[in-house]
Amino acid sequence: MKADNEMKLEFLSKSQNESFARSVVAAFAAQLDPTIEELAEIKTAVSEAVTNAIIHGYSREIGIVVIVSRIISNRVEIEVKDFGVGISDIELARQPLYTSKPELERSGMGFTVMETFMDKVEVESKTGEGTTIYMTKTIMTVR
Amino acid sequence: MKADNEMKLEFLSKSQNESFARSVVAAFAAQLDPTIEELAEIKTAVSEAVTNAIIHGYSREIGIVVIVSRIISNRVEIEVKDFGVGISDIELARQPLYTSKPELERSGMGFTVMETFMDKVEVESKTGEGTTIYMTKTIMTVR
Amino acid sequence: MSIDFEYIDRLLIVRINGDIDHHSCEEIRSKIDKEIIAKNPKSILFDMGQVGFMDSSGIGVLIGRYKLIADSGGKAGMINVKPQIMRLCEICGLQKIIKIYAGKKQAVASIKE
Amino acid sequence: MSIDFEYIDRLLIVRINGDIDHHSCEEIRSKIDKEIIAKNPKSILFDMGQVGFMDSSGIGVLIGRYKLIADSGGKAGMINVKPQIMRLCEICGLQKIIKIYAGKKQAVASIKE
Ligand SMILES: Nc1ncnc2c1ncn2[C@@H]1O[C@H](COP(=O)(O)OP(=O)(O)O)[C@@H](O)[C@H]1O
Ligand SMILES: Nc1ncnc2c1ncn2[C@@H]1O[C@H](COP(=O)(O)OP(=O)(O)O)[C@@H](O)[C@H]1O
Repeated sequence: MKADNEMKLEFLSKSQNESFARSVVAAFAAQLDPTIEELAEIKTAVSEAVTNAIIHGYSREIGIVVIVSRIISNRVEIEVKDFGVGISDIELARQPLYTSKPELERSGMGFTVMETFMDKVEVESKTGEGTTIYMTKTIMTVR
Repeated sequence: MKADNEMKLEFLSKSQNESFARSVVAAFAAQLDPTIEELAEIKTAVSEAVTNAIIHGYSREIGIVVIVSRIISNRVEIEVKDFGVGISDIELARQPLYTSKPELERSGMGFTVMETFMDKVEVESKTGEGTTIYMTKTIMTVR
Repeated sequence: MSIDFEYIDRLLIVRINGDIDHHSCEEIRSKIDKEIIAKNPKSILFDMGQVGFMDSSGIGVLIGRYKLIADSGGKAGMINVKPQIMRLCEICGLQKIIKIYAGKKQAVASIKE
Repeated sequence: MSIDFEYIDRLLIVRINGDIDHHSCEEIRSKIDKEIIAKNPKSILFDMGQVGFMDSSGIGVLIGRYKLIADSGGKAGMINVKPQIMRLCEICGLQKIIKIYAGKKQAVASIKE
């Protein structure tokens, strides 16, 4: 299905870009006229995925994070991609409270938050090649 | 010189993306802690370049507009690129009040605004291949 | 973006709410022109108090409306112009064509005289 | 992002101003921990009234501070939690650990009892 609108954002995996990335997606999704709540949910989900790319995907090195977003009628699609270490056991990674970095005080709730705030979350990953998180959310325009 | 931070944004040449594009660049430049005035100047210059890509570069067809932005110490660099018709006479195009589309009520002041609000504006263009506007602005952090 | 119209005799006051860029221009232009054609005002005053952003596309629209009004002998003015938009107007020489007034009272008095 | 500290006897009230994400976490953590080490409060109350955004990185930081305080028998609470952040806390089960109070008075009374 052809997108009504589409954008792609690439940025360095620096933590200062987390707030930048979520505000870019929010600005793009704003054309669907979401409620403040829906917009906050999208921002939070994007923040989780981007943070994961930065701290898990790339750890200490600086890589490139790519976000692709599409608007298709009243649905927003968001892909967050890194070319980092990848996830060896996706099922385990998606478990609530599971984190591979408890020493960083990670809560292990990132995937759970994404799943709760978005309608659909798919994870594609290959060890040594990187990870793509694919999320969609339909905006309920009837207020 | 290596950039302290860098981002690349690609989007469709639809007019609704004009405000999106300028807010993305403003959000990125915000890390230099510019004044409200400096930020407004950057937004306006980006809006001019993006509008030109949309209405002059691509006219009626939909193409891709690319913005690359870099932060190098307290300077922001912004490139706005299209793959549209190109500019045959750059010197003429940059003249205040010159517009090739007076029927659209264009003021012909876009380049003049970019030049006034940014420290440097360079234009690279080839007929039939597209146009790149390259702009820089140093943020005066001493308030 | 939305537009409110108000009249003081045959002076049309146009309050634009929202950004003025190429995207919003077409709607702004067509709404104001419809109003001008329907009500045939003598002069026009743009209230810019609710305009947070404007670029040179906006300059084009304002000059276009000015021309419509000036063609039949009317005047045009602007009020409540924010500093950032003031600078854009200066750069584009707009205040030579559409005078910027300090307030509504002064603007109305000067345009109607 | 900035943090203010206030004391009611040995209850430390931490007001965080700004977004809580992975980027701001390290600074938030180190500032609060320095304060805890220096002043040795018994309990801790987070005032979230100036927090416009928080993600699960923030959950990690809050739980981490809670643990520090709970280890020496203290309690933790939160006030002025915005609806959006409330939902995040629910999803993550944070209110089971750090109680959310309706206001400062109730929080102080309950934590100090
Ligand atoms: N982009 C990624 N690259 C590599 N590993 C990832 C990525 N995203 C998530 N993971 C793995 O999945 C785990 C769970 O992620 P998440 O639920 O967000 O919790 P947290 O980030 O708090 O650890 C992470 O600890 C990590 O091992
Ligand atoms: N990206 C572009 N692609 C093709 N032509 C362009 C582009 N940008 C500017 N131009 C040409 O330069 C002229 C002057 O541009 P500008 O000063 O912004 O004024 P305006 O947009 O009001 O016409 C335009 O009318 C157009 O002919």
